[in-house]
Amino acid sequence: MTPAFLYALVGIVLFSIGLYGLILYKHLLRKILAINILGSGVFLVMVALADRIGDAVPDAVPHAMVITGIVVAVSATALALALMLRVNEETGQAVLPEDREA
Amino acid sequence: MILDILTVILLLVGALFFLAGTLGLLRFPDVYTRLHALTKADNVGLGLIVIALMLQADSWFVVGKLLFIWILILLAGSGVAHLVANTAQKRGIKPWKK
Amino acid sequence: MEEINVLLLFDVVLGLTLVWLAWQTLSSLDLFRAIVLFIAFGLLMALAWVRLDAPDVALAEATIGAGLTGALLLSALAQLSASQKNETKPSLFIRLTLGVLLFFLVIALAYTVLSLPTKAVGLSVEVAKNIELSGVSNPVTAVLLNYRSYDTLLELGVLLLALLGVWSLGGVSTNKSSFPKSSFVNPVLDLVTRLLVPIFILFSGYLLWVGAFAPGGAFQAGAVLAAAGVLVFLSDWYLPSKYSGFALRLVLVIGLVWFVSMGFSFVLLDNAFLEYPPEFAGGLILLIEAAATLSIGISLAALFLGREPATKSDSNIDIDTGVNK
Amino acid sequence: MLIDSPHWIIIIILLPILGSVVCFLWREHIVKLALATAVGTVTSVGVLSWQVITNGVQRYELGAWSAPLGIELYLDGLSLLMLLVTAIVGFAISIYASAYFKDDKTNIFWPLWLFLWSALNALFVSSDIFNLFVTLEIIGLSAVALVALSGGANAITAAMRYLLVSLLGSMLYLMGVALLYHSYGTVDMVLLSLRTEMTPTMWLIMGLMTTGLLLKTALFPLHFWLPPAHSSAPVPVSAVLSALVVKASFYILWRLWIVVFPLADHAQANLGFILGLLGSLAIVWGGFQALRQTRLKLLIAYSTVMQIGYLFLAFPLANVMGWKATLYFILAHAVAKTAMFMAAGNILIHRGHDRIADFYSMAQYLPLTISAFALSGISLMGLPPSGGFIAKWLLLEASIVSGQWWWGLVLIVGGLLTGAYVFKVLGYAFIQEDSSNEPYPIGISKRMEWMALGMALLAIVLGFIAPFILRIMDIGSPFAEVLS
Repeated sequence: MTPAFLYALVGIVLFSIGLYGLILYKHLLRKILAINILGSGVFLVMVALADRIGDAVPDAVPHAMVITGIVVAVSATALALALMLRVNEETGQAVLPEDREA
Repeated sequence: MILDILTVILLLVGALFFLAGTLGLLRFPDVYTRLHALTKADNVGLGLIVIALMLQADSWFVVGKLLFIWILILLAGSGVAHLVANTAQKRGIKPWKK
Repeated sequence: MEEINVLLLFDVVLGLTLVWLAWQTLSSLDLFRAIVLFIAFGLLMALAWVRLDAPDVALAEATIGAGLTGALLLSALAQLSASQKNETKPSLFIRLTLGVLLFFLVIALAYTVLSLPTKAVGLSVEVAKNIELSGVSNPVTAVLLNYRSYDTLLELGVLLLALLGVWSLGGVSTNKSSFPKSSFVNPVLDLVTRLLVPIFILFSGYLLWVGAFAPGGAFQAGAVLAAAGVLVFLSDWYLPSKYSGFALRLVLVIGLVWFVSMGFSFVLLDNAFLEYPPEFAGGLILLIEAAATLSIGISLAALFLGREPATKSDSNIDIDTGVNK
Repeated sequence: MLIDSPHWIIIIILLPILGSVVCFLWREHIVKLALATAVGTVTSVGVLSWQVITNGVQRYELGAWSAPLGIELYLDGLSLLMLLVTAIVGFAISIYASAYFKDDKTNIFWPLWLFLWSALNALFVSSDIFNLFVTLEIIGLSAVALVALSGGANAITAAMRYLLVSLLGSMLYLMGVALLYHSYGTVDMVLLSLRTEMTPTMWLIMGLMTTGLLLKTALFPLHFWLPPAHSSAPVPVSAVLSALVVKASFYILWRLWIVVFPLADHAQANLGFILGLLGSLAIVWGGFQALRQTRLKLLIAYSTVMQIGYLFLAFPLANVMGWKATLYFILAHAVAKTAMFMAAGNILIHRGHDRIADFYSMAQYLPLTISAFALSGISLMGLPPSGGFIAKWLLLEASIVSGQWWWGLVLIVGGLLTGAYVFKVLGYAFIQEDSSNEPYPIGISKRMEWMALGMALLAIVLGFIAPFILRIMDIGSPFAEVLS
């Protein structure tokens, strides 16, 4: 197994861990962290597979796409955190209503 | 050849400092003593590793860059250590006594 | 051969650590601990990018993914009310079901990935073939600012939009200041800030310039600039209100507007939008990136600040904090 | 000369972006600047339509880099109709919003909305699946911020949920993009269509991208986030979300399905059947939920859940007429739903609430608004001579042609359910109550009433100009791939 495939597999596992966390954890901050981890998994798959032959020049297109993705992720995270603070302010808890404990 | 051996020795000693620092971070009883352990790793350990890498550098430019990195980390590390300790003190965390 | 094995061992350890950190980040009960672990995760991701021959991504990850996202997360946590209830775990049945489903997803994805041809199919040949025409020699910058610069243009929009969204949420907030404000600024922090901020700005300029032929570029440079901004905010320094209105907004959009106008300037000479004559491409890209860096840096710093700074025309300004009531 | 320029396709994207920036900068004149931008954008789309109708399909290589290295724009009849409906609905919403938003919210609404408009235009002409991801993110973030604009716990939590769902959907889609790129070495749709083949990998890619996009499109049972978000947003935003935003992710799914996914006949039939079934369930479930609602805006939001179902009925048929029916559904629903939300907005402002049971004498107070509601209801029900009727007629014909008449039954059930909830609202609105001359001091701008009525009339007019619209659909024969 080459490093490229190894990292792609790590990316897949991160993707799944993120998905698990996003669905199961209730606190919005954890959900936001989960989305970020899920995104990192996707980015890892994208870049790792570009490095499949170790000695050639790696393909720059996925690299550029992932940089775009990272900037999109930080923008979305900032908006999500601002929303989370407002949810906390309006409802007293940083969880969605369906996850709230009675 | 001599340079290579020197590099290896410096790297090993540097790594030892990091190991000790990490061990201290994990095992020491309170925040102040942990900070104490960490600074050893940051300052001395990193310093040794930077010197080791300088010996392998191709040009003086790279040597300068490495030195600069070390200084920056020293600056940031000591600043942050101070802030952590300062906050801990403000929150009333008492230093550990036997 | 042995060297490869040692490196592979390193890769395995790094991969496992990444997975472990991700799991710990999500499952740790203490949110502060979760965020710290997430930042560590981001820094190790940067290491993974280096191992995958993607130094540009590594820089972006370290500055934006770990650095700024971490700062945003910590600042948000500080504003959450202190008593957050612990996470109650859902029933074992639900966890198991989802676990099994995701296990199958992992298997399916792993099968997919492993069944891909070992030789990469991609555009590296095309990228290299046209690099002379692109005006830069760093292929990633060539993709970001020439071949696919349209994506980058829209991406500046994403950043601006996020800021608009954050401002719209923060503006109606209570008059709490984002940070504990005291008349006393820690002298060490003050000194460190004074020393580091000029270095950050210098380094940002370096990253911007070096991006043409080595890892670096507008986003990384912008993130470093933003880091300087974050430090400045932490040292209780506020933007004078005469600059926080129109002038600030102008700086925020200048990258986007400049990008569009540069892209359009050659349309009049019968070129396509965003098409640069090869002889000017290098210079144009640097010009575009310079404005973009400024906008990206200020936008990211403003995202950290979290609300629109008060302007002179606003009537209800808290004089002490300079923050909108 | 200027009118023949090949750059109009990029102007329809850049103009609203610049408009948004200008609105952000010069807040003192924001409404004038925004309306000027809206007029400019509609005019540009008009010029572009004229070009496409006379000269056919357009391509545009951004930066003069052709695919696979660069990003290409592609404009055929399908894209053009999406652009046109966005322009018409967008313009009406802009006019409506100029009267609706009064306070400091204007400063936030206009830059966000114009940016959203630009991203919608960009999405409908892009041929690059990674670029589509970026446009989807712009649409998602601006839509979330717009939902949160109304403030209050309901809107904020709805926006939060919407953001999480939207990000998850994007990430699933992006995983598909990554795998497609590394399998076939391009992200251009046209090139992909030549290279893709049916492998196990392809199945997984299809699964990931379809799930992600269905989540964003809110097809039953992934619709849970839609009713709270669409009902708690400010009225012009609700209209944008229901009329255009859910259609954007649907459009990508649809294009992928027609162009990129290499579906063999049996796979098409099986997968299509599942989507058709989910669509039918959406119609029945959404219809019943709409009928149960006591608040008008929630009723309309559930009606959107239902109407999204119609878009998926053509997937098991997979013939040209079915696809044309789908496109007609999109157009008719966009216009009618805009009218309906505008009507709801007028009622909300007039009464200060949207409890359906307290709508007595509404027909007296707001005759134009109630007419708008009734006319748009007719189109949603699919009664002749409305746009909705043409859509249903086409779909009925398509299902009979392909020997799957049972989808026709779903249309009838859907029509009856729609009729029930529309008449429920109208019934209350026509109750004459001796309300002791209870005054309703909050007047609404005539502009808002006329906009609602205008959109509702357009929904009806869509029933009369079917031949013209069907001719536009054929430009570049976007659905021809399915035939082979």
